[in-house]
Amino acid sequence: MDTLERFLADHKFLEEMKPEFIEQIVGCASNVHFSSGDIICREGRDADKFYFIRDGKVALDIHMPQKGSISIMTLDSDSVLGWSWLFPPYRWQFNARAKTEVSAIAIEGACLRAKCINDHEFGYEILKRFSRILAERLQLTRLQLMDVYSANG
Amino acid sequence: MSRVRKPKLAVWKFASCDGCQLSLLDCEDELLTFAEVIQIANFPEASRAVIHGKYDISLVEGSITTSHDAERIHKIRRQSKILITIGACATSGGIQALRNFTDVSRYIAMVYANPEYISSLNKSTPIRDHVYVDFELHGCPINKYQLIEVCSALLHGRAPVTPSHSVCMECKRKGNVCVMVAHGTPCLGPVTHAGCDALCPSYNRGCFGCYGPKETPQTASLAKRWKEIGATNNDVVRAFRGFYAYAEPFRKESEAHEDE
Amino acid sequence: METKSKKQRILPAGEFNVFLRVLQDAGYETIGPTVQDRTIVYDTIVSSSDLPAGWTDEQAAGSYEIRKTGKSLLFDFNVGPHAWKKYLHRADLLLWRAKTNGSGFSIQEEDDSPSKKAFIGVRACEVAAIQKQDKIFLKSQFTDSAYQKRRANTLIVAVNCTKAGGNCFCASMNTGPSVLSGFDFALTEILDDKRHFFVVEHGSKLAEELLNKMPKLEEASAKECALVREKMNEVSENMGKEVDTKDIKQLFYDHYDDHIWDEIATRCMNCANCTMVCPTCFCTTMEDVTNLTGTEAERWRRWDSCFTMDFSYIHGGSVRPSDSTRYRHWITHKFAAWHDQFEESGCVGCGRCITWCPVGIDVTKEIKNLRKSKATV
Amino acid sequence: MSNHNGNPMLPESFSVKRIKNETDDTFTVELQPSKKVLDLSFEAGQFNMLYIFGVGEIPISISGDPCSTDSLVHTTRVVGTVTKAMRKLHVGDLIGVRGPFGNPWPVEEAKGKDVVLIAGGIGLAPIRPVINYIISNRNKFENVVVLYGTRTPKDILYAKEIKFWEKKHRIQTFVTVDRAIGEWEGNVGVVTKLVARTPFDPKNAIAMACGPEVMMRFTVRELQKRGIANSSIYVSTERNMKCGIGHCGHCQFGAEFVCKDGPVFRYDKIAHLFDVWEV
Repeated sequence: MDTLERFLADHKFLEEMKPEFIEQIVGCASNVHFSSGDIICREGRDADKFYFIRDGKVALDIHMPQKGSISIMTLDSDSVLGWSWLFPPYRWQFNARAKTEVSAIAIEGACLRAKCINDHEFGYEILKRFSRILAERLQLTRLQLMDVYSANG
Repeated sequence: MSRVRKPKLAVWKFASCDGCQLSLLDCEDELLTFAEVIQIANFPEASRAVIHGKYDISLVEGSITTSHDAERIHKIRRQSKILITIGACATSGGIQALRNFTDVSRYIAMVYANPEYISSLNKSTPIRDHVYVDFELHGCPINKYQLIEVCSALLHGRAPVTPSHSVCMECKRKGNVCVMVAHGTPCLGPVTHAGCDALCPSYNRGCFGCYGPKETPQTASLAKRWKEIGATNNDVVRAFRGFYAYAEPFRKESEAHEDE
Repeated sequence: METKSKKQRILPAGEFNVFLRVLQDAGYETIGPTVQDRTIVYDTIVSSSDLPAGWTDEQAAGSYEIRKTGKSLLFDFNVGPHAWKKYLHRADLLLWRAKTNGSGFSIQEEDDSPSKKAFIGVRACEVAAIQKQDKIFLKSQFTDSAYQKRRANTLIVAVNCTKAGGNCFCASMNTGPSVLSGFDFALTEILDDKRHFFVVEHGSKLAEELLNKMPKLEEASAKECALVREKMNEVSENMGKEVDTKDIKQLFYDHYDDHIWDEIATRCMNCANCTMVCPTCFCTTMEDVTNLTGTEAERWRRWDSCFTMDFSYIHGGSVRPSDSTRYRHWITHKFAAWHDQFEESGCVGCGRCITWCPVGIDVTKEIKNLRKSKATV
Repeated sequence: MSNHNGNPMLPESFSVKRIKNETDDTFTVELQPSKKVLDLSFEAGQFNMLYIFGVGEIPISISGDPCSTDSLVHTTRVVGTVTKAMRKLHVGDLIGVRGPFGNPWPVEEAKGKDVVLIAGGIGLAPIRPVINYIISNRNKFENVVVLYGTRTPKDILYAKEIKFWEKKHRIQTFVTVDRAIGEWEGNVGVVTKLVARTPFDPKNAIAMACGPEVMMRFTVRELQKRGIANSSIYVSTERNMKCGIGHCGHCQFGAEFVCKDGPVFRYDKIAHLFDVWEV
């Protein structure tokens, strides 16, 4: 428990979060490890967890009929993987695959949701931080959509 | 250059007066050189000899006015690597597109003794409405130097110099005095595509808009000014309803004044 | 006009031909105002009878007319549709030709030896415009050799405006009505009950030498010099237009996002007339052409305009596709950016852009509107 | 180049020494003066006007090594008629060159500092001379990082060379692609994403960015978030350059002539223009 708490407190996502909140998260957390090539989650499956990546690289990809697997984003150390646990129907939207050795902390979705409902101040803090990540990802996706390097400008 | 197979060129005619084809024949000094670098494979106005097969360049004159022609243009497109439309008819429907503003059967009844033998479409439309066009050369008729420029540019893989800015720019580079400002002569120059070397203003006439709308034409502002210097609604309608009557910006402007 | 130590002399109007002859004998083609197509335009003149004696012009936004005055004044009008740039910064210029000999090619610079030209009747605003183009083509990092050759062969005979035109605002732009520098000769035409003469000032060594070839001209009296000053003050007071130039650069920089540009775009036809007639507009494009056989190529330089779509084309499209931003670019360049580029305004207040705009868009009015509009940053 | 002593509008004759495809639509052409002995020195970030006989002339940045100038190196993409014709050239063919023109990257000023080089797409070509310069003077610079974003793994320029930057010259290089299909093991996502985790000291760093205007706008924002001063950020801009010498007016960007005041600008000098619509 002690090391989990320290890992969490060190993670960028939880920067400057009140210790009592971190303690709440620790209650839903467990250490996980993936080898390069491991599937962390699959599109369409239950999104019962999300991950704080401590170390390593994870690729998000989606399967397209003619083209095979298309990687749309990679996540590195200090990022957060997954927000499908936050919204019904709690299903993964993409595949996530470890590109390297990955160590992460897995958080049980149902567990954290329950805590958010019980303690709205905590819930707000979690949502606020996730919203920021969502906004950043949306922004990055928009840029990707612009296809700025294409020959047509 | 001489060792390479000469590109095959075909000239095709649809509803038109042949004036644009004549512009090509009019290239007297250049015609021999033209024949040196290009194999003229099909050019009814010049020769009856026809070489069949795939054409590297097709020049298409005239608009589509019959269902037969609407079919024929597809055949031509299939036989052509590059298809260039030349002139007001091919690029906008031409003067015969005046029928588009009214009921064509009225015209037919007026002109022909036995209108039942005439099979014609309701509208005269540009080639672009029917098939993919690689390049459009404007003008009524086209300017022969521009035609040579387009062919020369194609042959040598460069972009043709046929700017789409106003006639005013050619007019002022030539040193002409603005006929609209200095003489109060209504002129379409400010909204018309360059290419004629400002022919009419060079002879103190207002521009007739023979090269169609320029890029981003501001026709409403010009029409307003015309009226301030004495033009009537009818004048404005007639001016915009000329050789490029059916080109979108001109069509809209003429219609706006028809209603007034 | 400020009185300098240089002597001012009197040239009787009847002897204007003698003056022209001296210039012609010195090898100059004399070019000046002539009446053509109901306008006063610059062309070759042989004698003073080619000048628009007894003609004046009336200018308003989008309109220009000339009429007879019944007086014998030779320069009783303001600027016409042509700027002197047509002689110095040519509308169409062949830069070079190239020939191919199979695999390689050789480039031959166009042999360009312009003749000596004397510009007769250059107004204060026009002298200022020439000086502005000098700054671009001769005094920036690179020199334009075609311009340089023409400019070096040019003699400027300036004429002070003794009447202010309907679209004139040189007084606002600090470029006139008096010609203060950049001339070889500066003349002021005076016609009173008894006499018709020019007060002549010389502004260069060359001019002094040429004057010495004239029959001796009498010195202008203090009274005559005062008369000139009086005339010029009167012209200054009667400017047809006015521009408040206070903090004008910032005015434009603060209004990039103003709705005013959209409104102007409903009137502006982006026809480019204003840029063609402007005596300071200097933009050009390059055209590469070949003959049909592809053995010869040429590069032409032609006047271009920021009102065209091609002007700002980078792959993918025009940087300024909206009519509003193209107008904004032009006027902002002229009145604001020019200060950053050349430490002065790009406008000389000649009013040509107002007169020769087919729909009469008036920069001075638009600047007033801009001042009234709230800055939207 | 000696070109400047004569008429800057007159192209010098060069011949193609080597031509090499980089990716599906990019290539590098190496040129040598065909007759005279010319001084080929240039500064990183400058460009030349390249003329193909009978086709036309376009500006292309110099992508060679400023410390070894026995030839002119240009990498470009096939986007128009001139580049199309250029790609068809053979060794020995002639090409007209005017230049070099323009304001260079601040390589001298970057000495003793961390250097962050951010390139998007073909924008790596004008950045490469900086990298070459740094390689030749590696100990004069602190931590050097290259962030490079491109469309797909197939579009990576100088792919072989990039590996050496890191291995041999201590230039950390992060490549990211917008879209990855297949075997790509690297980053996926826009290049701006990499800025947040790039190792540099914002107080003692210089950033240089080159790529599409949108990419640079967002890059600058990310750099600002890291606390680097606007006066330490440099960007290379693109406009329609026709004459190269500030006379034709086409390349104006606000009051700047991109051909002579740019293409490289210190960001604080043009920051106000970056947010103006269609400037």
